[in-house]
Amino acid sequence: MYSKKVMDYFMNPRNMGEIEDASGVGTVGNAKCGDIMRIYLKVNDKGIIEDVKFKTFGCGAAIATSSMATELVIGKTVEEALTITNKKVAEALDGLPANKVHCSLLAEEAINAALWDYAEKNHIKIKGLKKPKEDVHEEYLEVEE
Amino acid sequence: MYSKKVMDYFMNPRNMGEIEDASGVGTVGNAKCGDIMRIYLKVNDKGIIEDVKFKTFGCGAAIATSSMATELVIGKTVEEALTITNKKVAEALDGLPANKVHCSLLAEEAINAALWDYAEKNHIKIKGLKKPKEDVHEEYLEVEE
Amino acid sequence: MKEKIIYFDNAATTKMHDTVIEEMIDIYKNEYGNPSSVYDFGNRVKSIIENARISLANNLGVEPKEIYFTSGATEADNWAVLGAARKLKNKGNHIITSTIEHHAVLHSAEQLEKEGFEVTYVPVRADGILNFEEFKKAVRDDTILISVMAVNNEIGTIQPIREIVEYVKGKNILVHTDAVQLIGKAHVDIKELGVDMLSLSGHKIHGPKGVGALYIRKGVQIENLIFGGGQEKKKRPGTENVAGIVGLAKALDQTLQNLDEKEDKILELREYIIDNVLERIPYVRLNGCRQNRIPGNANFSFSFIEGESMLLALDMYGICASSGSACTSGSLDPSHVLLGIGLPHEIAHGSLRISISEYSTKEEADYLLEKLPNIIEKLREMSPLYEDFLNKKGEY
Amino acid sequence: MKEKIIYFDNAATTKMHDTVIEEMIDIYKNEYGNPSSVYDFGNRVKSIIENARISLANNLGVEPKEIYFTSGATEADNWAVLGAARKLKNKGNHIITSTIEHHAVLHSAEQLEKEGFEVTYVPVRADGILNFEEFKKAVRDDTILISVMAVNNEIGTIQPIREIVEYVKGKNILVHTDAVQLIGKAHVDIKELGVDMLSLSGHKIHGPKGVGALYIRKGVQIENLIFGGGQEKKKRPGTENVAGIVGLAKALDQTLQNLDEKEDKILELREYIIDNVLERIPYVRLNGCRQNRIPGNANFSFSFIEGESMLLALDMYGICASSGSACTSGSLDPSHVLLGIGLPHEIAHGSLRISISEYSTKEEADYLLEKLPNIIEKLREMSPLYEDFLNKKGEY
Ligand SMILES: Cc1ncc(COP(=O)(O)O)c(C=O)c1O
Ligand SMILES: Cc1ncc(COP(=O)(O)O)c(C=O)c1O
Repeated sequence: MYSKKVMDYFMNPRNMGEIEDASGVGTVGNAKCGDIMRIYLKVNDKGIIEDVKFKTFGCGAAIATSSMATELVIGKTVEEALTITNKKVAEALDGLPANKVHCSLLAEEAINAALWDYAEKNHIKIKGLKKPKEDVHEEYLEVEE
Repeated sequence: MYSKKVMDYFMNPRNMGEIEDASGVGTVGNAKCGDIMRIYLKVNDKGIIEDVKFKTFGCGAAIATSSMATELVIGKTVEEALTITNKKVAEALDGLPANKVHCSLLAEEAINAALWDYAEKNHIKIKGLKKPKEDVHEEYLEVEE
Repeated sequence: MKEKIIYFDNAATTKMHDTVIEEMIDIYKNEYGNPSSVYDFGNRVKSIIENARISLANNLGVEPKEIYFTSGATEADNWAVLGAARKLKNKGNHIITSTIEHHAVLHSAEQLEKEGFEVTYVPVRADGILNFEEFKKAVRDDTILISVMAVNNEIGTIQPIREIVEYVKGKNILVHTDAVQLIGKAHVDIKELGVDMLSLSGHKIHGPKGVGALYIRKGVQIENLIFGGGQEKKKRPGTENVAGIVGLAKALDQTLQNLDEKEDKILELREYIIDNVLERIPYVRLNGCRQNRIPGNANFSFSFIEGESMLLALDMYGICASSGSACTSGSLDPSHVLLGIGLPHEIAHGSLRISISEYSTKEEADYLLEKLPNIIEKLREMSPLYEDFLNKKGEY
Repeated sequence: MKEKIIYFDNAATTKMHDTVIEEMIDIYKNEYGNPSSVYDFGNRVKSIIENARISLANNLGVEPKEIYFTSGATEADNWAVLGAARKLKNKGNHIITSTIEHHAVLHSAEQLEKEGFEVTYVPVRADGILNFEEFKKAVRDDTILISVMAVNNEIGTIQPIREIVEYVKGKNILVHTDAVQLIGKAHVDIKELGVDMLSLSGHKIHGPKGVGALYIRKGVQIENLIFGGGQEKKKRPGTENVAGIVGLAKALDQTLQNLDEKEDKILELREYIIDNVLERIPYVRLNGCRQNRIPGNANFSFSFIEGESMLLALDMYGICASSGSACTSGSLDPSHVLLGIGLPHEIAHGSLRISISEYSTKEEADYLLEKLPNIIEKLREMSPLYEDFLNKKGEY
């Protein structure tokens, strides 16, 4: 069902944990859908994401995609981080089963939500950053097959 | 499907053939239903059935029951012959499959029809003898399972 | 029990290929996991099913996702006919089929009549091929579905499916074909055939009984016949008959190996039997067009005798054959197919179907040809119809 | 692939008995004749089917002619529910079922709603047993059919079928039960149970997938789901899955051998697992009544974690288990059964079903109990819900 890479990131998740004095924290998803992701960001003075951690309640794909998402944004500028789409996350994991694509979307939204929190806290505007949806999950339920 | 006895009477039918100067001949059934039986009787002066022959177009059970019916009436009086019911024919063959019981009914009717022909030709009345139905077969089609 | 079995009833069901049995045993012994589970031991069973689907699809020229596994062709026929009509009932009310379909289609059509649909049963010509003029007349504006079999199971005649598809092109009518008797006997490219739905069965192609498939062209929506879990993309729920599915796919694959060679041999044997029967036995006719029929089928009517007695007598020599369709053998009704080609009842009753497979041999054919004439003669001697005929009272 | 498979998913499907496979191989190799044919080689296959029917019937306390073979329990459930309702639609319009039925029944009921029937879904209590007071309230004058499962497949709870039958006695309402999870786990005498219809499946009792049966009490008339030839007294047409039927009958027979002993062992193992899990792992609950459940079932909810990730982690050690029902594993929806007993979504998502069979061992249980606590701990460390809980932000 899952690629080897997904299983690797599920069994040995990178960047799992919390950041005490995070610059931004975002939590997306809900228990009803069975996936909740939380992303902690540490952004330095130059606007570079120095550290990222995640916590996830969810299936194997949810855990693997959130872990992979953290790897993809670490060391990037805030603006660069916004270009990490769900597609890139899925590709980096050698693909996801059709019914698990929503997990990568959730990962994208979690990064976005953490960045939003960072922007709010610092009263800055980041180009291309959208306000997190209340429930990012529901809307994708329909598109799967 | 068939008892050994049915198979024996099918493969080695007793009394198959015609009687040239028959006292009575009866033909029942029709091609639509797939069974036609013809019985030839030779009745002597004392009203005893001296000889019986049959010809049958039909399934294995039709052939076996008509053959058995001839055996059961041979040597009997005309009145005795009328007591040979389909049940007795079936029993003498160690039973018939449910969907073949109609064959034994046909054999009973064939004997009856031959006796009727005999009675008509000799202008006698035989107690218990009924006029052959035009099509004895159809009515039994419903009762099977 | 007979010492040897001479099996000439391959249109009813077939001997399984050894390779098919072997693959199924492996599944039964080692791959019992649930295909819908999360763990590997079940997941790999899912892959086994999907590989079977790919193999089947490749062998039929379609996409794997267009193949749905069923419990046999009866279910596939029912699903196609009932499912399509029920789905389209707001679009139209009229269905077309033929008078010589298998009961799986005919009785489904009758059920639809009870549900308020109108059905036209198009007749066939005396040679057992659909009367295409009548078919064309039957097509109406409110026709939603056409179901005509690819090859008839009793007389082996090949029906003009491609012509049907061609004729209704652009008319927005679904075309289904029961291809149970075609698949495995010719290289079928379903896309080329052009139908929207096609049924097939495992046990007719040296595979297991109790498994079949329905091809549903991508984009065609029909109602479920069976409701439940998520299997077969929710369209045919129920835990999958994994071994059966594997057996079905393998059976088709193996049957198609060297198919042309095999069918040449089968045709030769068939022609040999037909030639000899027609030559050696009087008052016999071949039912169905001799040319436009599937190689393995020969169907005769012997005047003055009834079919079951013929089969029983053949069985005494270990020869397995059939009269009319398999399902009606031993029953009272003469074959609706033989009546459909215009035979009178007494002739329809005296039919014999010899159906040949790749496992049939010349020796078996010779054995049949040795026994059959005597059997026919003996039964005719017993027949009042023959007596009447000889006495010029009956007709031939 | 793992070196060893620890199979704890017996409620989903089971390892086949060797004897069952052997009997099926014999059929595949030697008994390929068509059961509906005239000749001996087919006739004896008919007898094989009838002997299987007799064996199954004897083991269930009913008459052979009350047993109809199907392609599985999904079809049997559909046939019972759809067939009975469609047959009785002139008598009444109301159907009763429960909220925790298998999808084969639930989705059939929903189909009936589309066809104009009214369905009451009776809830269960928190312990997973039918709320009998609600059930009684649901029964109406126009109720024609009740379908309640004998044992739930996810939480193993035993439903009060005999009480249902008792309650509606004389009311002219048909009672069907999906007994897939009961048959083979207890000595069931259907006559004593008193239902009008009962479904069962082969692959849940160490038999083959793709075969099941529906018991229909003598005299009860339901509509066909599938139309076609004359098989199964015309009620379930299609060439019979002979090997499957033989396998089903043999599987039940063998499973019932020494059943009490086997079930004692299974129960002991189950209790051992439950005791240890509840003792060794915090924030866990057992779903469903502990007493009134089938011996082989244990179903836990572990707070703060999600089921699939648990199953994947177990699979790394070769342990096969399930979360929710088999069909919904890996899907987004949490089990309707666990929601039905009142669990909140996040708890329902964290469920683990361990289902035990006669082939399960103490060593396997110990292996599970060795691995499970660490897996749960590791997943909780990853869980934002657990973090919130520790920080007193979330609830438990
Ligand atoms: C033309 C045709 N259609 C359908 C069927 C039914 O197939 P199955 O036995 O797989 O249900 C058969 C054979 O019985 C057949 O010959
Ligand atoms: C309670 C219950 N009913 C019905 C079914 C469906 O059975 P089958 O897989 O034979 O269609 C199952 C198993 O999947 C079940 O557990």
